[in-house]
Amino acid sequence: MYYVVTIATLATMALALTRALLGPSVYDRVLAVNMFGTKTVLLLSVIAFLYGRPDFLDLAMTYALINFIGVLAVLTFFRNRALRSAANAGIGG
Amino acid sequence: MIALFGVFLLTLLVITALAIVRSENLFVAVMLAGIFSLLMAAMFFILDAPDVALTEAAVGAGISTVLFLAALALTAERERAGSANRLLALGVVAVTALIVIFATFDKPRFGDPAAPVHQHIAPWYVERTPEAIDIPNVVTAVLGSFRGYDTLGEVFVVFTAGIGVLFLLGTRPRRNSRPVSVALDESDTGLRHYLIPRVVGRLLVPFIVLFGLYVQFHGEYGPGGGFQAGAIIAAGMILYALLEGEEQALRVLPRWALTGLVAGGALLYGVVGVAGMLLGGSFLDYSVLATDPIKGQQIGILLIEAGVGITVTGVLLSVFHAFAARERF
Amino acid sequence: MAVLLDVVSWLLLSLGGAFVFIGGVGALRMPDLYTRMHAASLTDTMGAGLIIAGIMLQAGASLASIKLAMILLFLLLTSPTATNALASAALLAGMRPGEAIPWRQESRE
Amino acid sequence: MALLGLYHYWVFAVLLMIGFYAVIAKLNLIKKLIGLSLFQSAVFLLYITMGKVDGGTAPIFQAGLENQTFSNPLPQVLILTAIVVGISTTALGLGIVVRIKEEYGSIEEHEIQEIDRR
Repeated sequence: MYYVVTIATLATMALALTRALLGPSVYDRVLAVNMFGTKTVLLLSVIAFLYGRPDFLDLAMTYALINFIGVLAVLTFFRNRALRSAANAGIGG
Repeated sequence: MIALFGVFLLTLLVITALAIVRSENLFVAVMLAGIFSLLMAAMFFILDAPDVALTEAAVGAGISTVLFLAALALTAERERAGSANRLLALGVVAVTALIVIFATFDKPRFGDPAAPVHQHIAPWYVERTPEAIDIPNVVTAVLGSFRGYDTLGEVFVVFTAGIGVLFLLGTRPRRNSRPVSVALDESDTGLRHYLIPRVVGRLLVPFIVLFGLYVQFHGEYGPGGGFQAGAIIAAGMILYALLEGEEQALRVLPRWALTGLVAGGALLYGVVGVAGMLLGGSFLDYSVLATDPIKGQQIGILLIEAGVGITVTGVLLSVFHAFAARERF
Repeated sequence: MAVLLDVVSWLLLSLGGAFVFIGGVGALRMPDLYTRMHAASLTDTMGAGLIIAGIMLQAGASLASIKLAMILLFLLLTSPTATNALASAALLAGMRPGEAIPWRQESRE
Repeated sequence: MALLGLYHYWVFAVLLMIGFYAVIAKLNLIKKLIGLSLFQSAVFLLYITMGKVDGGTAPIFQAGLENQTFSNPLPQVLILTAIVVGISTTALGLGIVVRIKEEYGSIEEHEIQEIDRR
């Protein structure tokens, strides 16, 4: 039964990757990356049990904790860009 | 069955890599590189290397995206059209690819226990670890003790790279090179106006640092160790800096403290090595650190792992602050 | 009792797998960014919750179960937050919800 | 099974070549760095693939695994450190690119060469 979950997760990863490749906007791609991250958490926890080594759950934990730093970095990036272009417009006008 | 999952992941890896090289938008390339890192970690895990997967997770999930985005903010987001001699490049790549693929036919079968890699010194490490060091994680034993000299070298490479970034970006840029400055008042730094990310993020920071310490000191019993822990703790502090603004993060952990961490960790590693010499052993021989040689080995590994963790945390945080400070000038 | 536990856990796992897949299809097929976000968040809440609950039933009362509970807790905290942050970033850049949906465009004309 | 083993090596070769292509054919310096890290990842994958043993498990002892074969720990040690070294050196590379942008106003190789020729 773990196999069914693994296959479902892998299929979803492929779908998320397709979304990341298609875009169209950069935000769709960020969404796909974030979704891919949570699917990796699920995949790693299921495979840890499939291997019979549940002490390797630390890996899934790492992703669960720090995966969203990437999204916050993206938010900061866009925010700073918006601020910069506003400052540019201010100088130009 | 698991091998088939591996094949599927490998195929996704190739598709992602092709997309990374093809996309002209560098921001998209960085996002896809994040997916590439996730796939890589899953692949390492399937290939029985949880320690490596944990390292890839700790580095790839946050820090590498943050650094690349910081560099993009300072340079350009799009690749300019136009390329070098594309046909020539494709030709060179095709010829090299043929040579490499031809070489793969001579490689031992995948997973073959009789392959030359598994004959030389690796079985000795697995056999000797219980009697000489007596910790469950063979990877940590090899990293810290059997090949401690190697790891010392790696730590100094990380140290040197950190110093290099500080030298490159530590100076003030010339005024005219960046006419536009992001002028912010104190209350508007970081993501302070984004209430939900701020509340949840602040809640998570102590958990991330605590988990980093767990990975650091649990490294002898499960996947983990100084390299992974350093990256995780640095990621936690970077999260804090993103949320509260970099000045606030520097107030918590000032620059001189970061420099101290960078140098202190490497120094701790070296001192443990010299201590072995002073106590009558050879350089990086931990057996003499305690009356019981096994105990001495364990103390030595604990200390040098701490040194590794301190240096990695310091270097990654210094690099992040160097890039972030550049953006504000 | 053990059989009952197994049945319940397999049921949770397959339901979770189904939710994850449905969310994945939604994230691919939905017409604009915000609806896709909605579909993607389904995989993180329902999908992840059911799958992790299913594994926890298999693991029983052990350290692994506690770790799984922590993983679920952190996922439930971070994933909606990440979606929120992303939606803020998209709104900041001027993307309006519903613009890409075909019938909306027709009715506007 | 033989084909399966070769597939792992071929994926290594293809990833290596994709990274190589990005390094030699792309003019954008950041793209070159991304290509270099792809190249690096391919090498990591090769090492870890070679360390895998059929029927083996991760080289971490655990109660109940007394007669188990273990995968090779040595490649894992080498790659573990190489990943962290890799991100530090990539950061150094990015630092150099940022400085180039400040001095030349561009991160495209042909434009930089043109400025140098003047």
